[in-house]
Amino acid sequence: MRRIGVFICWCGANIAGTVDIEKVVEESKKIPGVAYAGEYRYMCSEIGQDMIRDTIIEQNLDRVVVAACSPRMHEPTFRRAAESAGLNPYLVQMANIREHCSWVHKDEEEATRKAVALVRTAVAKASRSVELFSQEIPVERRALVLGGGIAGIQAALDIADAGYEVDLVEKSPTIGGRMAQLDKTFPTLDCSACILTPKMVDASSHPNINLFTWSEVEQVEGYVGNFTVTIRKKARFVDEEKCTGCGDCFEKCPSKVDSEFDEGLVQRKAIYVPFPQAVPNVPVIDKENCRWFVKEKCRVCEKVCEAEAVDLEQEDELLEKRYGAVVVATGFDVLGLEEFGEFNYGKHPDIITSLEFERLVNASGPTGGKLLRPSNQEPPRNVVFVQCVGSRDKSRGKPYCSKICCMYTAKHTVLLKEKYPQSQAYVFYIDVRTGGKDFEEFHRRAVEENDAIYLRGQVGKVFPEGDKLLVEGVDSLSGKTVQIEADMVVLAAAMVPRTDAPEIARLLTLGTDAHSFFTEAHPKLRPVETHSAGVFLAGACQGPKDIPEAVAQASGSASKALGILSKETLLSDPCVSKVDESLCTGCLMCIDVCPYHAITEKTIEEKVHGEVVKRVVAEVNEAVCQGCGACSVACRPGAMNVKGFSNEQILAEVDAVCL
Amino acid sequence: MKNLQDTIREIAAQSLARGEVELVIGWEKGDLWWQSYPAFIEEEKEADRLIWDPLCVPNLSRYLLQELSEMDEKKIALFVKGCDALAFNQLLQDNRTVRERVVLYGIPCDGLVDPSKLEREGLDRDLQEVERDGEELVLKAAAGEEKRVPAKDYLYDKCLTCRYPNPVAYDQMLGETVPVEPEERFTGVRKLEELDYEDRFSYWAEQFSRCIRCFACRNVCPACSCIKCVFDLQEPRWLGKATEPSENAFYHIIRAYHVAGRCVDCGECSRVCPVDIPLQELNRKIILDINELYGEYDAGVDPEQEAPLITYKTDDPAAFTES
Amino acid sequence: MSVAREEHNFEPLIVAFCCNWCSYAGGDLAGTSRMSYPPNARVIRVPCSSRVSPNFILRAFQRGADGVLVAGCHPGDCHYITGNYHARRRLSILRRFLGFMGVEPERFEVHWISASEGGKFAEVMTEMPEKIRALGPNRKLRDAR
Amino acid sequence: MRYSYYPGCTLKTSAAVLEESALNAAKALGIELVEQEEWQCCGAVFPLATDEIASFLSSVRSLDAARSAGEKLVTICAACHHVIKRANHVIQSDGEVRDKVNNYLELDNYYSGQGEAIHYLEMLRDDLGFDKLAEQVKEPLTGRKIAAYYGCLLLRPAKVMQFDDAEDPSIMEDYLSALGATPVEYPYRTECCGVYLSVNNEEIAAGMVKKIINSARRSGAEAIVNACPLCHYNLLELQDKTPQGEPVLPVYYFTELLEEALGVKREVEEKTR
Amino acid sequence: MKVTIESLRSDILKDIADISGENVAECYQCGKCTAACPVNQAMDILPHQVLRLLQLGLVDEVMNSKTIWICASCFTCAGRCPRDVDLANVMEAVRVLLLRERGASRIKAEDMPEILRKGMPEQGIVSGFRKYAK
Repeated sequence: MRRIGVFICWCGANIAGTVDIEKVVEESKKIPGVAYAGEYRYMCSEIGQDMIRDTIIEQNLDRVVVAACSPRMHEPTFRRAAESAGLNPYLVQMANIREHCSWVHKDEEEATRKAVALVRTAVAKASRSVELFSQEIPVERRALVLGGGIAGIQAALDIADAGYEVDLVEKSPTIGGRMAQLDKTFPTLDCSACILTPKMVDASSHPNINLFTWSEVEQVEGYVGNFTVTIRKKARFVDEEKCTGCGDCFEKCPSKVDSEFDEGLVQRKAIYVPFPQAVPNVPVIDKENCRWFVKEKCRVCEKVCEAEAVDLEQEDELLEKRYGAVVVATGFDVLGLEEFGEFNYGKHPDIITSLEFERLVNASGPTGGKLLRPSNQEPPRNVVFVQCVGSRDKSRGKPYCSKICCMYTAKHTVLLKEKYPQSQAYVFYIDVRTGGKDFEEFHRRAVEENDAIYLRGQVGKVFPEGDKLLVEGVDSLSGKTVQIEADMVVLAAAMVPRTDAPEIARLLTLGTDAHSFFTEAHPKLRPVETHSAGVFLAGACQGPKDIPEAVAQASGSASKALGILSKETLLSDPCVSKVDESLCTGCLMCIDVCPYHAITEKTIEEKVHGEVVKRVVAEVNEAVCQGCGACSVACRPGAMNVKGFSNEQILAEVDAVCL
Repeated sequence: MKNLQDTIREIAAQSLARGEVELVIGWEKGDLWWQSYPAFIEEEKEADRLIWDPLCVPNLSRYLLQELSEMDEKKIALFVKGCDALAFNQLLQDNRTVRERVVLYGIPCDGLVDPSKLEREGLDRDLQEVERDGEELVLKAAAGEEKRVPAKDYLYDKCLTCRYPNPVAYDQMLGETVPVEPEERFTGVRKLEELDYEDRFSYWAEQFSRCIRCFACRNVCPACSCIKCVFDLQEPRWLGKATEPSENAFYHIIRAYHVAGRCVDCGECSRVCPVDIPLQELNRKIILDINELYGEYDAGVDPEQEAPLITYKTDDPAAFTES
Repeated sequence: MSVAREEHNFEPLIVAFCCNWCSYAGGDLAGTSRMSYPPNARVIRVPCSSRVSPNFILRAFQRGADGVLVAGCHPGDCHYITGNYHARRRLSILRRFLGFMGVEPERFEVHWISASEGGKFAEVMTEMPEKIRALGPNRKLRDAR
Repeated sequence: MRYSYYPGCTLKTSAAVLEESALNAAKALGIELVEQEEWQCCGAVFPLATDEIASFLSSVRSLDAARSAGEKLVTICAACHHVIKRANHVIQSDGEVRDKVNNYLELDNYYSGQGEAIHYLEMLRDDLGFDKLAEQVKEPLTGRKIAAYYGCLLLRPAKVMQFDDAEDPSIMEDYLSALGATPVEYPYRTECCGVYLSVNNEEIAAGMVKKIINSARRSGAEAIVNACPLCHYNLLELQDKTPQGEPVLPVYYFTELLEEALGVKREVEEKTR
Repeated sequence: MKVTIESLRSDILKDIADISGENVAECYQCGKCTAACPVNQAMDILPHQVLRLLQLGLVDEVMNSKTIWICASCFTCAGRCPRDVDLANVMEAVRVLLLRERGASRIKAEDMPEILRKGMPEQGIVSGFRKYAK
């Protein structure tokens, strides 16, 4: 007979508020094999864990069931507690009586009944549990960082500084990302370029960092410690070794298109360097817009290049690289405003997004930092800023708060005042959110010292009236509707993930939320990890963030990646498949369904009726197997089983759950 | 017909004499008029035991399972009808036989006689031999009397729907290929699908209630080739031993599911069932659905083709919203 | 039988196999979001929908389940890359086959529920018992002993 | 092209010119609009209170009749279109209402929203095509600067009406372009004219109308077109008048210009407009 | 003004929620409805204030306002609300409750001759009666 201990957690009132703990204890004691049942207010606390450890020893328990929160939350905690009592951690099972019970059911009697059933099921599983042991797997001690914005740069530098090689892959022609587009940073008003550019240079000159700009990840295989990644290095059509960065090519190039870097406020050439401080400072030819590639006429760039660096015959290169860990830092985009016709964005040049404003005030921007109205190149006098355009809008936009708009808008009012002391800023806001160091002080400075007028309310309509823009809004604090004749209207459009985020998620098997932001492994306690072991998140690809947060998360990701790279081997999760060779018929269908190529065939010899015969059976590489169990269902004779989710355990659970 | 039987004997004798194989598996006459047994011939002189007539129904491929492992590295000659050849290919796909160690002699088959159909009309009285002559059967009685009846009326149902009467795998084909004119094979399935859920359940409950768990269906099936059947395991105990209705249903559902995408539709399960459960309909239902959802697939035709339930397409349809 | 089994006050028992990465997490999210749904379903956590053997499903019916649910990641989003593609084929065939056996298809459902779809999880947990309540208790495939 | 046609009360009385011009133009375009045999007043306003089901009944009857005839249901009056389209949406999305309405109406076949309600303009845009329309224009309105007035009922709520981008529509401008006219865009083209406020709050409605009319005039419009009898009344009656008592900006139904451009204009007595 | 638990949970608030199908708690007072409203200048309380008063259970102030009779059901507010609150439905619910319970029709039969004299189209007369009378 087993000696199973059942530990039931109140989780304060979270469980005890809906589930009759006493009753669950009482019922648990009646389950065959249960030698002990007890409860405590917070099982995951130190006292709770000690209680588990001590009870295992005192009661001589051989299996443990903890009825508490989701195993996705605290299974590791309780496994450790059991281990400290000398019990194999895989002899612990959890019953999820919080997320799947007390939090979703209102009726105490029903919830209690279900809690008892869940405990009974966990006991059944525990009684079929066996000791499991991890294996050692070797680690490829190099890292991949996806995305060359400030988060990616920081992560790459941290990993490289620790002595490990990093490949930094960036989709666009240069690293730098969104931060390179910004003018000043809140709340200190540091010049963005002044603090970013040195980091870009560091990244490009670091002996441990290999830069792959104008490159994309095409395929990812493998698992933590052993990823194999295919990188497409797109043809740049300019030889990076030969190019001197003289700029003659883009001087002479006849094709013009909207500049991505300048948010379409000005045009660039088909052969271009996005901005003067780009790293690498080597131009790239944009095939879609180059006359040679579109019409097979031109080749002017080739002719003017004295270094003979232009190579129109260059082709994409596919590189296969191996890594132990991956940091994803793919950044954000700005929500398209097609749904918000009342603002007339796109219909009048003086109605712009905040990112465009950023370019307009930037010394390296299209007006050399002079901040002029795009319509007539005159300084603006009245500038209206509208917050929450598409943020906090579940109807036409995104339900979440984009987090940084309140602060950058305050910054914009200050910058406006600095440029034109006679000007006036008006900010329509719903709430001003200034949670951050020196944020509230900065916002007050905008209001008190820079005369920004904050109007609590939204804008109903923006439309051109003569050479002005008429803004109709409301100030709910005074209870009045407000009309402002503006020279410029700046819309704080919501922050959204990059459009290719779902594709990246697919490649790396990451989870995403409903808006395609990547999901962290735990919202509080594992904020940089993902559910894909060895893949970590940094920056706004995971959710709206400001620069210091993105950088902090990048360093967090780097340290998590280093945690893997610093080891020669990793311990594998023992919950993987295994073959019972005596049952294996050798049909090898398991090989066909295995997504990780973890199964191979081998020939064994065995005695049948006194004669030695050879036959083929399947063999699992436990380091490669991830434990999905697809093979176990393809296996008719039941030879393939999944440790920790074995046929015996699941059948026992089914039987118990139906009792 | 006699010609083919002579050829069979001749070939068997020759290959043993030349040492090409050490064992020939064919059919021999059983104790009763309708019986034919598998014959295992190791000596040239015994080749004359072999027969070929419309009663040679046993599927010989399955005997390879035991013979191959016992005669390590030795070669075996095997006579295969159309359905036997499909079975052979399925065993090959399941790694349960070795192509190089088997010499296949293909026998085009124009259908086998269902003794019960003769019995039903009293045609079995004093019957000793049955021969096929064109579209007719020649029934020979002990007294030397001969009676001729239209062959089609007395063939197994499964033979009437046979789509591969000519072996798809052979080293040498014996005899002329026969025309392929199968009747629609899913008629039975479709008829059952006309019933509502309650009637379907009652139908099958009644059928399964007769099951005595003799495992004949499993033992004859070329797709049921596991060394140890999952239902014979003690731990985990997937299925009880009692012939309880739910356990019977469980057994037959899972057996059908285990051969899903692998069943060659030879119909042997239905034939050998001592209580006449129409087991082939179960397998055919699955074949029909696989064809409909994931593309036409005939198990046993091409052992290189991936079986439908171990592969997928990213845009596969699902049947989760149907009611 | 912990759920009321009497005909007049029938509360269906549903066995739900949920993949650890998406659907189980979606269930967790329904919990953390304090959504509310009836307690008819009991979840058995499996690594992937491809781990769910037809044997488990039949066993559940045999032991008295009135309905069985399998929930996994959306096709294309499988944590194990391709598991749910296999599950989609296997379980589609099984679902039709159970129908052929006379088991109403409503009693065996498969849903794709991502970790972010707490709402969908709660919805499925609410709707499935309703459908099965209308069908009444399951006696088919059930071990009568 | 053949459609079931729902006229509505006003088109049979004070807005007869809207119906006559629309039918006349349709004929010229080879479009058959078959007036439904039994139609009842749509109720003029969509019942926003969720418990007022009776008001759906006439809409559902017409939708069901069109469905049975296998035809789309075309309306010309913006208000009727609004009510019928929204009623259909409620039937499609709310099972409880659907059952109640069906129980009450006892139709031959259960109606679950299979009918399709479209506005005359949608018929021209989506079924005929404005490019095809342009080909049939005999007397293009070249050089005429016309402002389109959308009002509320065709556009909003956008998720239900799905007529055009509710904040930045273009169907009427595209229509005017097809007729050869120069459409004039102005900020207030989607703003409300005051609707029934003119019944007993005329002053407020007048303020709204003046904003619209003056905005259109400032943008250079010589005339304004609309698709709704009540908008038409408000725009015409509540705008400023010249010293001679003439409206400062002429107001037309959109179909009047269509007749003209197709070269089938009839002589109309001024007072029926 | 006095906010009490009774007024926050009054039956009339429930009626408004039922008839309108809207949950006023979803409003976070951004004022978009007011900014969008074409008749806001004629209102005594602004559209967003209607929702605020209802959130605080101050139904009488809404019921006694001019605003609810000035709302033209143009749906501009509903289309732009970031919280998907359909204020036009809420306004209607308040009107309907008043018209049903107090029979306080805003248009009377004796007004008809004047309305007809103006040449008001049938659509206007019907909608006026539907909105202002029961």
